[in-house]
Amino acid sequence: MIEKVLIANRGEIAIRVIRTCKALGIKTVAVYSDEDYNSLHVKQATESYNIGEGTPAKSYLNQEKILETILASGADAVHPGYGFLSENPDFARLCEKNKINFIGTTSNSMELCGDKMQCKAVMLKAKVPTVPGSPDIVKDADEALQIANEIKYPVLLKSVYGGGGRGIRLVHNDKELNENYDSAVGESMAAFGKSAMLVEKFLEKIRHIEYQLARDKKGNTVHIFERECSIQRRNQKLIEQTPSPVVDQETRDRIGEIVVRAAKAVDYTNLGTAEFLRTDEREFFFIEINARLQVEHPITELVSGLDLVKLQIDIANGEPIPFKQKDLKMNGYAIECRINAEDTFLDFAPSTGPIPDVTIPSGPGVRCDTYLYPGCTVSSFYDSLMGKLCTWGQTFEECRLRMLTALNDFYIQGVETSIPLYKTILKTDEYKNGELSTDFLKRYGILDRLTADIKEDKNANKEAALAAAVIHSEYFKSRVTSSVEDSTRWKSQLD
Amino acid sequence: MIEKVLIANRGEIAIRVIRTCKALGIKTVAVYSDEDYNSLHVKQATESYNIGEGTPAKSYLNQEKILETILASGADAVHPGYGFLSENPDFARLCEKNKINFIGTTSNSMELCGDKMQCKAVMLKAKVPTVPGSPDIVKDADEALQIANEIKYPVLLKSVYGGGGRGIRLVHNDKELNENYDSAVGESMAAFGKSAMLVEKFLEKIRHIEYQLARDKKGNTVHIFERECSIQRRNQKLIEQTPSPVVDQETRDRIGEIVVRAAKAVDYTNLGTAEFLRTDEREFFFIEINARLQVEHPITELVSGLDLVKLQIDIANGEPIPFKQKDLKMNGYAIECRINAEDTFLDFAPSTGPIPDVTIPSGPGVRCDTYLYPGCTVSSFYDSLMGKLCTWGQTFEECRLRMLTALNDFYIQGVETSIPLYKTILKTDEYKNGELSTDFLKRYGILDRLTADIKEDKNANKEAALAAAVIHSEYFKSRVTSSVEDSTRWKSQLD
Amino acid sequence: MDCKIEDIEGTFNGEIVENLGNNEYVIKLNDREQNLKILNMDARGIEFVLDQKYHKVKYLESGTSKMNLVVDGVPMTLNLHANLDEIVYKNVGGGGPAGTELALKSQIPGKVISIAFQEGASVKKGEAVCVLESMKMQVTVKAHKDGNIKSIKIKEGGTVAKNDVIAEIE
Amino acid sequence: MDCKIEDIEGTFNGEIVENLGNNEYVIKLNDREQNLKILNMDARGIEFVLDQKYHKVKYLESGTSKMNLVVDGVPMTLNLHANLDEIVYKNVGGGGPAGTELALKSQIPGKVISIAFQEGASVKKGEAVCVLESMKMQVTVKAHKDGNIKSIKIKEGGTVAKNDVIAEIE
Repeated sequence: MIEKVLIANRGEIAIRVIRTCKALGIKTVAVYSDEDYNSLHVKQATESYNIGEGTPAKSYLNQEKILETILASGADAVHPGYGFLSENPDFARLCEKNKINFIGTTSNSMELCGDKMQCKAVMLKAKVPTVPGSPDIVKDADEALQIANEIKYPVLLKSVYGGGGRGIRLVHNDKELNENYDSAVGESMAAFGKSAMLVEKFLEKIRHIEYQLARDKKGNTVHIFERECSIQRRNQKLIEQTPSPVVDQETRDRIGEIVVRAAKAVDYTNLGTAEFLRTDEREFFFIEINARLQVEHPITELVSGLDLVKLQIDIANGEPIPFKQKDLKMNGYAIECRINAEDTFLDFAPSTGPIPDVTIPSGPGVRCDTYLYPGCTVSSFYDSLMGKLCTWGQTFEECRLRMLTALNDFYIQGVETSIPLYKTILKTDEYKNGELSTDFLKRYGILDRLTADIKEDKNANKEAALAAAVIHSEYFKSRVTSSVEDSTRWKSQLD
Repeated sequence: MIEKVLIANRGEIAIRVIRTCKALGIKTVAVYSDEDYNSLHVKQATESYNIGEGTPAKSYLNQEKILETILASGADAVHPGYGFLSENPDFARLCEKNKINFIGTTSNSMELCGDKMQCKAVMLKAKVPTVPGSPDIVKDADEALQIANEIKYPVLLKSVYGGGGRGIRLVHNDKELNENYDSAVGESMAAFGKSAMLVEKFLEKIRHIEYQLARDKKGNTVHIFERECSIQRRNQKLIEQTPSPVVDQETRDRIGEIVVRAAKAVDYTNLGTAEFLRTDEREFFFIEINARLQVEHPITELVSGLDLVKLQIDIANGEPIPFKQKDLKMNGYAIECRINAEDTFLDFAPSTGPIPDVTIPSGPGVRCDTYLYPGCTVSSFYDSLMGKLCTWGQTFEECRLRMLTALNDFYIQGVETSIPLYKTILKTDEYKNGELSTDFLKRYGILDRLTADIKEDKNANKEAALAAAVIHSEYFKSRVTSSVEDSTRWKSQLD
Repeated sequence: MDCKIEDIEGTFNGEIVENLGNNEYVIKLNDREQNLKILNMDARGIEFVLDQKYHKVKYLESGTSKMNLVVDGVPMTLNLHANLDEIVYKNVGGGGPAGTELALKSQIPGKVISIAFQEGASVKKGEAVCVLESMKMQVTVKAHKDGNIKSIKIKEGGTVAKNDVIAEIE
Repeated sequence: MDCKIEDIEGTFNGEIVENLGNNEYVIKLNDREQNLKILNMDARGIEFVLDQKYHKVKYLESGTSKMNLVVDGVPMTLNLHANLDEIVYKNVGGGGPAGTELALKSQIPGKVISIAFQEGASVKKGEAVCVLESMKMQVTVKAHKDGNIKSIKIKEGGTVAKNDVIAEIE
């Protein structure tokens, strides 16, 4: 039985894991970089160890240092959170070797999930539908042409080693394919020193829908419903919700069975997420299994009533999942907004620095997981996720309205945030009607609407701004005339 | 349809009502006394009006002033919260006369609920079981004796006008009754100038169990399960939970039907609470209907998924209750701890003053309704309830453990609070096993256990305290020697 | 530094052994050396990690002989002595002023509702001296010892702050 | 006080008409008199009720000609002028420095990954001048106008703060 968990992570997810451990009476060990000594997870854990410099490679990604800390603290288990080492099979293997209970899947299944080509092959064998395309790399343009005609244009020509748009081409017919094949190969050779081409169906107007899955060490497998995560920027999720507006019970059960099959196919253990693309033609294509706890797990907790971190710990302890698929009932609706420190108008560029003041929303149906507190700092060493604001409602509309109210109540001083963007999105008819797609922001011109909303906010506040300015200037004047000392202090405070 | 609500209250309940109104797009009007100008409800409402001095009689109880503010602000409805004017039939009548939608029951049914004698008579007629005793005042000792023998000793002799223990006697047999009858009458005459005696069965080891009820203007009536509120001090509830450990589904349905009958008997409208005493012999006796939203309504929200303030507004708008009894399902367990500003060891004496710092707990399954923020003040003009900490869990144990964690996370600087007491209570086997009664604190020697727990806490923290003292003294010394100016500032900050 | 901690038996000794720089110290507590890292500190409080464990301590009042702290939410009183010649041991919970003290103090702030005695009257320990009102509740202040009321420091209808002297009993 | 508010057309005028005491004022905003009650105020911000509506305003920066405020969570900039002889009207969203300005500034803090030009090179508006890294993301800083790079103020591997000058383009 797990008695002491080292959390190999930081930020809101470290705090999230500590909370459940505390409630279960399990001791916790926090690790922190030099950049994080004043972070909330350091303060909430039973014990806290400094593990090195701010750069992730020298602390949160330093496997040897973390192993050393696990052994020094006497922790018998490690929770990797998400990001950092959470999906690194080498680290999972290191834990296995040292008889440390890694709260997640096995290193072998993690490796398989991480190798997209091999995983796709396994899924095809298990009759899990994947994005149509070549089952393996194609040897030349002719084979690519043949497959393209089988799966129908438009298709993507993709180098296995590609990334950042290089070695990838969108083609609509035989002529374009022939014209582009060699240049894609050449680009991949130039950029990565090697090339191996795939052909894949190009999907338009797609939704990102994923399933929470759980599998215990005895092989009992369940899915805990879907989450729709279509609202994204640069392939990063911004807003998630459950249930998905396009998943009815029949679909939920049908895709759910596929999810269970997929989990078995890779011999998955513990909690994971099966990600799908869903086309406008209602087809679901498996893309990958995320072999870890997901950022957006709280919305599944809100509609299922489960504590997913507790479930992770139970499974890691070798216990069977304490319920059957048929026992799970979806209750109400949940939305999550990822509160990022970023400037929407600077192409979502990160915004960092000290946070002198913050007001965290609360109230019926509101849950906020965050590392923010007045006086904390948003560090430029780590990702921009400051917190996750989740609301629950008996109806979708109640849930949406609670989110809007909570977003209005959320005040963060010191950095730009994605909060204004979310307010605009949640007020659109498209969002209300569930017309979601991964290109939602561009498709519906959301940034222009945000610009208009901000202007409207400013207009609404102009008298208050003016009044504040008048009072400020009067106060300043009175200080200057009343006392030299006072005015000096006042001025120094203003600097 | 209600478009603008004046909340004739303060503190956490005003904030609670504002939250639901905001989510529904209803404008809110806050009222505040001179003592409350810096309170959170003033800041969160659409508009805020000062209504007079700190003394409740000159502000929150000032019906004319509140009516005037309703009219000045253009509010079309008033929410009375709990306490203050919430159960004052004169105020409800004043609103009715002025065509203001009073969010609560009618003045007539409120009057009936408030008159215990009349209400008991109505309930007897409706076959609602009440505490055994004389149906009306008894004319002399002989009649009292006859009734006492019918309902069996021990019985209470009670003056209708009694209060504060005066005019009330516990008697165990005919002899004691005869000896005490005249002195009880005399005491009532002396204290209240009049006397009218009742006989009532004296109940030992009782639980306080109440039912949330709702009735719309068309007469549709439901109950929304029970709440057990047995843990009390001086007849004031401290900890509530739902479901009650002694209410199974059969009992829930059976008493629920009685509750529906009771609501109809007094022609109740909107939300209310039927309170019962439950004996060790599993009998339930109706005692009264609280004609308002109850302090502890959030735990019912947590297990029912309903927003009870929204339901109040819907009913006030003349809409039918949007569900049937059979649609209501209890989901999980909820506990509420009332966070009071009081000193447990000074006989629960109030503790007031500025709150320089506060940390409000959060996390999965945690809800905290409070008016606290760093820099606020707990005023001696109003009651000691600073906030309500509620947790939800899929099992009772999960709920209890989450509450313990949240209580540990709740930090309030500046006043004494009931938090340490609750930590002790929640850790007892008696609480875990659901062995509750209204004399829980005395019956299980809770204050002695609290004393022991505090000593243990101090022991656990002695090294940290010593370290803090050493650092403080060293820091102070270094300041003194390093710079006169610095040390002066340091000292002045310490003052 | 030597001290006693109220409600805890025994004497405690602590000193800084070494300043490691970067806000880290080696500190000796009752002969055991531990590492201490200060995260934050100002006149009102300190946050530090002592042997890998985080603590948040508020300094409420401090003098040369006494220090009131809140350690991780637990109020604690330290009695500081260069030479401990007196055992300070007090029970948890109210307690009130010691029997030899002259002044009867109010442990809560409130409004004075009634005063039961006049100056010069004799009073027994535990008798109600006055009634205060705070938060809609009435609280009785009882005499802390037998004696004669030398002076009454409050007036009906007036207000008292916490620790204000209500009367002197000798 | 006369002022312009960025992104809002029109000129605004405000003055205190009367101090009613008890932190209450009559204030005239564009010829309309309103009641204002200050709840809290310090150098960093103010909380007040203006015609029954609560507002929380933070003062971020203020000078004789410009004031940056956050009004109920909305960042706003006021341009103060005794005589408004210039229309200040700017679109929301980035915008960056005006075309006539010499200095190209960084709008985020970060580490300098690469610099695309050397001093003396000619550059076109919109061309990438350097790449910064912050929060695991790379951000390109683009030239704000056509011109020649007079000087480069950053070094590869170094860090820049928000509003630091990256290069001067003339």
